[in-house]
Amino acid sequence: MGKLGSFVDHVGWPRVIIAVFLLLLFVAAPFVEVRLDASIGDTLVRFGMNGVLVLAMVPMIQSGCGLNFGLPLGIIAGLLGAVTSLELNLTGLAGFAAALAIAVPFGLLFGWAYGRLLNKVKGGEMMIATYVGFSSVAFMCMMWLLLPYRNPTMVWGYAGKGLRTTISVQEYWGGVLSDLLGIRVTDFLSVPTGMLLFVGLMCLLVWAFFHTKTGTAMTAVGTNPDFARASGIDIDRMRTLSVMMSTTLGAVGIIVYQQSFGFIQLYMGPFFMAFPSVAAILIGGASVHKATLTNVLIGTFLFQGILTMTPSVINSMLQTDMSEVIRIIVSNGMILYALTRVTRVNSK
Amino acid sequence: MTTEPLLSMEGVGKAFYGNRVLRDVNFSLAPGEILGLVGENGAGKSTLMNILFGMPVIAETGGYEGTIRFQGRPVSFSGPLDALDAGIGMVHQEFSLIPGFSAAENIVLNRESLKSSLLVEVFGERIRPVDRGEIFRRGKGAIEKLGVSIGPDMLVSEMPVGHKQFTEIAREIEKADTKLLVLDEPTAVLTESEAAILLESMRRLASEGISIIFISHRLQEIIDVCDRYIVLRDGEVVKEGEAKTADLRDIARAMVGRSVAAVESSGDEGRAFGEPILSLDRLWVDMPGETVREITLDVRRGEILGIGGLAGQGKLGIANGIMGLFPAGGTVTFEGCPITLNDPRSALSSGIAFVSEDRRGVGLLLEEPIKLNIAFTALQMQNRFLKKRFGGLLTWRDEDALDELAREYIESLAIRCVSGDQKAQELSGGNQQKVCLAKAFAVRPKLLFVSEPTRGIDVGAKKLVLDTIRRHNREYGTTILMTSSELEELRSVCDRIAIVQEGRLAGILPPQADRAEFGLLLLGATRGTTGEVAS
Amino acid sequence: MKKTGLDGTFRLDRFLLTNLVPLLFIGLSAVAIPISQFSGAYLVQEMMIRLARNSFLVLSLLIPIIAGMGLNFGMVLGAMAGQIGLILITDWMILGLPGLTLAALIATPIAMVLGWMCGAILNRAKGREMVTSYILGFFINGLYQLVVLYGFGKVVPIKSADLVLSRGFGVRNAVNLLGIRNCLDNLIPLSIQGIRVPLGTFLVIGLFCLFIVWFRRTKLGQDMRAVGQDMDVARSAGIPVERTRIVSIVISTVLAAYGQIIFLQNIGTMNTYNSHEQAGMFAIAALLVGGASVARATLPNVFVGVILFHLMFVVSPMAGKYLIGEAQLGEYFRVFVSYGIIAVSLVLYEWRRARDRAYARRSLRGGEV
Amino acid sequence: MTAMRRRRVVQASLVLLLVLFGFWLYHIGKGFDLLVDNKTITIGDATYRATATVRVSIDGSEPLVLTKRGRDVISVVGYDHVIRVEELDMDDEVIRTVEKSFTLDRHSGDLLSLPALLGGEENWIVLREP
Repeated sequence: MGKLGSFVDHVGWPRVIIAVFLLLLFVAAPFVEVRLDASIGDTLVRFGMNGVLVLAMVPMIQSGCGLNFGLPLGIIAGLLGAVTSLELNLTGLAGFAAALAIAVPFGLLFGWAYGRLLNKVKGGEMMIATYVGFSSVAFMCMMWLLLPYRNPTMVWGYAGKGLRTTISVQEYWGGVLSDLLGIRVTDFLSVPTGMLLFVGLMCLLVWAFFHTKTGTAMTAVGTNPDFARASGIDIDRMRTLSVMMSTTLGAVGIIVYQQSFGFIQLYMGPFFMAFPSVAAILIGGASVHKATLTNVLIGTFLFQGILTMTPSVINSMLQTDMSEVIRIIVSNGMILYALTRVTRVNSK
Repeated sequence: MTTEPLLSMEGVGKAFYGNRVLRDVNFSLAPGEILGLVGENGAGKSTLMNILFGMPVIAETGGYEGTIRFQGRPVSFSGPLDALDAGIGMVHQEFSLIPGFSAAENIVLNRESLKSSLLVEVFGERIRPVDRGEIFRRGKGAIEKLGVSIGPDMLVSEMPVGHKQFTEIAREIEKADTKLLVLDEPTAVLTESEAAILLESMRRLASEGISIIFISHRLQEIIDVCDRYIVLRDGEVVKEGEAKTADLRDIARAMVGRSVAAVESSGDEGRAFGEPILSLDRLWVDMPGETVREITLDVRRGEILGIGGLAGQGKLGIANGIMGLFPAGGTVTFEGCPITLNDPRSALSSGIAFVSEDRRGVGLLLEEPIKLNIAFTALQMQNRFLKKRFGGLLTWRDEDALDELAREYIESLAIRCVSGDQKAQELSGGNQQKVCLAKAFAVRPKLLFVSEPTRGIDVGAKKLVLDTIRRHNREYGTTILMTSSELEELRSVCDRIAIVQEGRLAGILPPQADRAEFGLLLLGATRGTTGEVAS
Repeated sequence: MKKTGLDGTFRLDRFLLTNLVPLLFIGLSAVAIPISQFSGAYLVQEMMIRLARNSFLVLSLLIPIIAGMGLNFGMVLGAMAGQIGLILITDWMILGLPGLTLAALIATPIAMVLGWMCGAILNRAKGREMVTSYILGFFINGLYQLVVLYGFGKVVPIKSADLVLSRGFGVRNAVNLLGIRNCLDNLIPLSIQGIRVPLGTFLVIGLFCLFIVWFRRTKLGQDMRAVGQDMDVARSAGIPVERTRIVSIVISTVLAAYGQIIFLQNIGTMNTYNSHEQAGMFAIAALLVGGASVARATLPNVFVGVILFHLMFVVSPMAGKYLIGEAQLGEYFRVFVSYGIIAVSLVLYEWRRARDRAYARRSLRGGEV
Repeated sequence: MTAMRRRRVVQASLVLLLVLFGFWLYHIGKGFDLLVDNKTITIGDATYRATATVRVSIDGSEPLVLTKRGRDVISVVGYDHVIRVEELDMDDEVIRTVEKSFTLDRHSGDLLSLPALLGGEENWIVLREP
């Protein structure tokens, strides 16, 4: 009992409950005639789609900037890349690569400005990040109307200008990663190998970064800024760098997401996208000031697993679609838990 | 006037986890009497006050011995609010004032005069409106009682420091039945003229029958204002007497002296040192609580220079300022080159290392492994323990080199741990301190600042740490500036000891100097004659 | 934060800095109003309506600011409580002022419980109250949906077929509040030169302003100010800090519930699953536009803010249409402004706080430097 | 402690008062949508024929004219009401006027059968079949 208790204490109640809940869902699935292979397939796909977006949380958390509620900023950079790639009529992997190539500089630029801002407001990052994210999304809503994109598949037919709310990428680079080296296991389960490999590659890059000199310094800034300063590290520079990384990863993440999803969602689309990612990494065991790649992988799997399984299993059981409500309660409950826990550690 | 004492302590003692900090303290205080309480930091003054006020920390650690009588009855308060109710007030060193409130509002804080209201029956006492006129009147009365002129509606945030101090005291005496007032170093933040007004106020209050316990490091003030004094050292009353007949030198000696045998000498008297390696010229450092006002000092190559002084006098600010951790000014020259202040890289890259007094706050990455802690500064500042990859595109942490380094220091400093991969927070205080030292040694510094190296670690570890410092000095010729509150520790390790008082250099003494000399410097009793003492 | 410097002279730069946001809005409106081609009478009427509609919600934010807990993003909890009251009275068909009052009566205990919970949670997240209360709003929104979408009609009996979804439980997305529509606004009919004045609502708002003025002078208000400025000092003086903070949130939540009820009686229909979310954001944005900061807000801030914010809100779509030929652009612009203003205010607040801290530190250095 | 106790009593009675106030609000604010119906109806074993056009108003509201087989809705607030029915001839002249006060409750129906009322039926307020 004591061992179990300390294990639960170590992992945290919410995570244990969520993991057990997910397990139960998988166990229950066959009984309510939900195909297990389809569920696993869906979970894998969604894991791949969201993996990089969740990964985008890591640098900022590690450098002590808190949870990146400003992820929409990175997503906007990604959208710019995606839309521009479409405008250039690039297809296949080339189109995807072009989208990345265009998105990354935007991500770096936005991240730099955003990082500079966050350095001025140390201690209040999270709330400001949220609203910077929101207002940048609203600002881009105007820009999507005004920017001179002309590709007829993207703009409103009647006006000939102004981007549509959703743009299909199927004709261009939809599924280029997901279908790459795809393995078909059953009729309902195929592994999106390419996408998973890409997520793996991104994780590897982040892992490698945190083993370099700069990465070590960044971790130190997050763990103990006073220590870092005493060791001659420019804290503001490290923080800005981490924000640039997070923002750029967000940009890459949304493009991966879009190629699997098949659509680009503009306007208010990116609005609430930060919350699932924040929730996922917290479910994975990260705290407001410490996150590892394991947190990313476990968290994305658990969270996306629940999102996939609740609609199918719960709906079959209760004949009611409660998945949306469960999503809201689980994700926000998780964030709330993390926010109230961290201060207890700090205030000792 | 009755002859019955207002407060008496009989055989009061206290031990924290077997560590005795207070032993058999006896004294009594008559109504209207002012008692001066003198002692070094850690002599037991604050523990004594904590016992008097029934602070929770005392009860949590097993209570205390002896009896406290207040107005003839044995008392045991269950917290400061309880003590306040009985008529004992305390003015702390840190101000406890609401900045946006007026003086009057602060004076009556949480004891406001209230108007009656029918809503009380529904929403409780706190719904009653505050009677501003009455508050103003009460605040004014309390301020007048002190004999100072502060507008009762002046905002605290706009007050000079002295006014804040008076507002605090006014708050304590405004309480209807305050009979005993404890003032903890009230004059430390005051200018001389303000301090004089405060002493005058204290006499006024005493003449009205309020007893005062006055804690101060300024001995002259104690002699000026008190009726009697007691000196605490190592938890015991070592001296007490009438203030009028007291001698500064005697008190200083009593305060600093040790009952244990003579200091273990460093054994290297008459060591010869080279030219100055570090020169401070009118250095000031804005470190909260440890302000350095103006220090000019030369450190010679190869020596261990001790920096002593009472807490809050600024000794810790010197190292922190030079290392760029707090805003500083003045000139610092190291090996003939000026150090850029306010930039940690400047000092670090010149070959100066620092072991911070704030081990857990500044010294360590608690959640990271020991090996990373040790190597961190060397890695960041000197690009050591790195591997180049992809033709220099990536600078990779060399884990093998880190392991090797950790093994080396774990062995040489006898750090008790499982391996270099263990997290720093899992170590004991003494071993954490060794990791901090290892981190500093790893950069192979020419000059090393060590602040409070033995704070919070047990006796056995203390000796190990001090030996390590001394050995490093002898073996590598590293110049060391060691800052410590424990004078005996400095006397056992250092070649010279500089005493800092009120942010200024009070004097430099050899470790063998008479303890009264140290005492006088610590207490600032010889200000103005520093040149003579230092020579 | 006075308009005068310490030396007593008027400092223009300081005045501009502290009133940056309202001035910006006045400038914006001055440009946009002529472009939008709205008549003066129309705008006055609109502002009248919107003052009545929104002021109470904005006012509910004041008390937590006094207690130093920042902008109470958790006020959506109160809005939800108010909506539950409104759903119930609509189902019971309680009309007019009695219905409105009953809705408030039902909402009160719900809001008190939610507020208490919110306060207790915020006490565990000191220093990050805003982001916590913000997330808490989302979290409770999940619970609210659980109750309203699944509980109502199953656990709580709902008879009215107009309210319940066709599947037999859960409240419809839009609830018609015809029964209580404008019942407070039109309680005392008054029209000045063709402009209808919702006098009843203004009276309630006026009463509430008096309440705030009075409340600040009570012992509880005094304690809240103390807690808001320095929690540790307040605690050492024996003020029950945690309790005081909880009470401030409870009051705010209850008032937000009333505010939401007043808001919806003016609108006349309720968007069951969205009305409350917008309530929080618009109220906070309006308060900030009025020149309030995270740490300081006054009654004039509220009214100036409501007028300026909603002036921009009304004007911008039309201005967008005439300027660029896209009404949609104006729509997005006002969304951008709403969020942007909150972002800017938060940044200014944190930035000023950092600067003040540095300044306070410098002043410690004493006269030698 | 008596002050505390008195306070508890005051608080409890205030809560009680508020609850009662709630019930009272419910009572005075309860609205009904009443169907006024001028159709032939059978209640028990009596049948009441709709014979003429009627003008009907409740609590002095704007009168409503219902022809034979006509039906309309009148919204009322509260439980106690007075209905005034005027039977009209071909020339819209009032033949006779019936005024009757009635009390609704939660279980009473909302269908007011005017022929039944004019015919003197006791239970002229009918609970509709669901």
